[in-house]
Amino acid sequence: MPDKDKPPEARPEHPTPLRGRDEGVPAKPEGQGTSIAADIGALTKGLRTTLGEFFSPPVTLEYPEEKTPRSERYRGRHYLRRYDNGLERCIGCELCAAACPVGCILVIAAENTEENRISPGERYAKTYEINMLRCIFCGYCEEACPVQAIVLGPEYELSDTSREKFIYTKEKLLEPLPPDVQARLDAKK
Amino acid sequence: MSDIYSNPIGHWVVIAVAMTLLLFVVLTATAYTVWFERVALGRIQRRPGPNRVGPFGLMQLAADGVKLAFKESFVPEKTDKVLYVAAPAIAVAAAFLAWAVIPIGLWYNVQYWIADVNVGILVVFAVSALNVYAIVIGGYASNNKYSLLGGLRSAAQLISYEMSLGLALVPTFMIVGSLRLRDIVEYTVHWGPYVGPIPLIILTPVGFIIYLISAVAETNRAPFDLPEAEQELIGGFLTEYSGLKFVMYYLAEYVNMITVSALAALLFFGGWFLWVVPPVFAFLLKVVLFLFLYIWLRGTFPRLRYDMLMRLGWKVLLPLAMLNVIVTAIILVAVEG
Amino acid sequence: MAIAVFFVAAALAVLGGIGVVAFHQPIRSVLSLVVVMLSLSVIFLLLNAQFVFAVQIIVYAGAVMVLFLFVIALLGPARELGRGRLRFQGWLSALFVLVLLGLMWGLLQGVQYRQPDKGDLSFFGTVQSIGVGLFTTYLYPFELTSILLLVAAIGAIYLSRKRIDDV
Amino acid sequence: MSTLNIGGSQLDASWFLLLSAILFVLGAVGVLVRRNPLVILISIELMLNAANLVLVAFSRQLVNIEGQLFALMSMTVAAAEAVVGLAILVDIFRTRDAEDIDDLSEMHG
Repeated sequence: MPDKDKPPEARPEHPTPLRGRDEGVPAKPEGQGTSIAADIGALTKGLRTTLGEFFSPPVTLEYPEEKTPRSERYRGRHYLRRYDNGLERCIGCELCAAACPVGCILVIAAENTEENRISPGERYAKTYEINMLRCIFCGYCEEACPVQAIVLGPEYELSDTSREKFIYTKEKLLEPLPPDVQARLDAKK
Repeated sequence: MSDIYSNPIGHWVVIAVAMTLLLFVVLTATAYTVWFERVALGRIQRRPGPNRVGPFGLMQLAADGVKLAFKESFVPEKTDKVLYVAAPAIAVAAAFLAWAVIPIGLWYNVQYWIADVNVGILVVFAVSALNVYAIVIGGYASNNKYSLLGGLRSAAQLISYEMSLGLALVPTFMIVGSLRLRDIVEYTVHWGPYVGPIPLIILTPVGFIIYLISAVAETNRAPFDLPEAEQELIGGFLTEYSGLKFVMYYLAEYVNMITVSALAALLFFGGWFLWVVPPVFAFLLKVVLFLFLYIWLRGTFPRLRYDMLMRLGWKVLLPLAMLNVIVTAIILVAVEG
Repeated sequence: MAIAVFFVAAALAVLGGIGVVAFHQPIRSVLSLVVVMLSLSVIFLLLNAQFVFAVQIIVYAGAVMVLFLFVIALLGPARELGRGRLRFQGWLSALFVLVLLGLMWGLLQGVQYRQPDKGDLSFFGTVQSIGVGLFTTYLYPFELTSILLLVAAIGAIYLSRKRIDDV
Repeated sequence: MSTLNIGGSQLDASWFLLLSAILFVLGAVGVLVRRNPLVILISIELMLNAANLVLVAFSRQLVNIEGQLFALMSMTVAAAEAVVGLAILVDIFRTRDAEDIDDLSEMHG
């Protein structure tokens, strides 16, 4: 049955109907309805509450100096990992680029040769770039990677001064991992 | 010390020095009132408040002032240029003029600085009445609907609350028998063995409460800050103002706050008398307590709706103030015969 | 000192008076009148009329003129059109001004001042003296003015009420 | 001529009267020349102010409080006049499309 044939009453109501004046306000309890004493009591209760808050310690963190601890699984900036012998893990399979929902990863693979061995596999990533302005930090690249070459680290303060600096190149991504992430990954092995 | 004032040349020297000094004192006090408000409001919301510039953020206002002073001083298109520039100046002038008659209890014999006129409190009212102009003209000259609405709202608010404010103080004048602020502070009672000044709040508690509410409304502070209600009027009459012109309005608001607190301390809490505390510190302490009350109220209560504001002013405070005058008069006649 | 204050205030008052007549926007006229009132209040202070000084600012400048401002803001910035249906009025008024000024000058030349009553200048013009005057000798006119104000308030409310039929 | 001793300096009473005369005449000119009813009301207020000045000046000259009392009364009258006058104005502007008082003349002759 087409929608227009429905009588207008049958349509679902607006989920939160707009409120008129004093509508939806909880009714005052009986007995202490409109007495001035109750109103003054309410006012002083408010003042007492705020005064109590005044003398309790602040709950805020002073951000640049103090930071909240990141979860173990926090997804911040990316790192490319190496094997213990110094070879790059990335084998240039481009699965990360394929998994990326926003297409921010660019991988150009090249063949490994005997003289120039960069990764243990057949190929390696000649170019590996991530556009951090596009990245949504979903972590699919990490899941897609067959050799656990790419991981997302805990850093989230990624601001910079020009758009070009947000194209993270391979050199930048190959920076050593923060020790705690390294330890976590080692423990998983 | 008192003969300084009677000597004609010394009189003018004292006045000239006092004016300059008072200007700086009030300016500094204003700056630290803003700091105090931000910190206290922060503490009420369980955050530290400004603490970056200088120790405890005490230099925050200097930083803010420099920032605002170096902003481009522009006048928007299609405004009434002359009035647009004049309005903030009126605000500041009106705010500072009141301090000409406020005795600040400097030391034991020097209780007033600039003027000790016998209609002191009326002068304060007269000058604060000029505040309306700053707001209405600022709103009108901005040529902006929100500014105009903010200006008109505030004009209505100020006029309605000025009446209650004035009437709330009448019982004090009737008891003391003088409008000179110094006489009111030095009002002496002979109660049995006790002879000396008392805080007049004991004699006029109702007047004090009416004064308190009206004063908050009169200075456009929360919960009566309808003229600038950000959520509905995008800043009211301040919408089109920026840079130094904005600073002037801001300054005027805080100077008015201090003025009203100082008046409350003088009229109801015995001004500079506080046990053995030196006068100027006693006075300062009382003013700071009132400023804290202001901030406390701002941190606690939500803004009133416009019709509530008008109802409170005209139907509750004004009749109450009149009743207070009549009852005080009856009691005075009964006591004094 | 007092003479300097008087002449500064008088000059401001006259300038303001000219402004009232000469400005084209009504809001400037209102503000010019406020300038006149403030200057006059200073002169009142010179004349030992402290209470009149305060009332002049609080009531006149602070309330009545704000009412004018209010109405101007409500009605919007109306500019006067220089239409000349009654152009001769300007010339007529110039003539009138000259005659009136001449008349007043003549009156001022021939003014004879009565000897003042005995009075204490330290008490004169204070709030107490005004109060004594208002509530003893002049109680009847005082009450009359209060009734006048009441009538005016009721009249104003009646005139500016919202009519149900023409909204 | 009579001089007033004000704050230690001598000031001729005629100065006050002259100032008042000038203000009064300016107000009268405003009433005659201007067409905006609002400005006419303002001019009337100016004339009332001028009259007040005379009252207060003579009150001081004669050291008699009556002048000041009368000035207060005239302020009350002025306030009442302004309130009613403005109410009438608002009413007129609301009901008719009038630019100035010339539009409000009902008689065409």
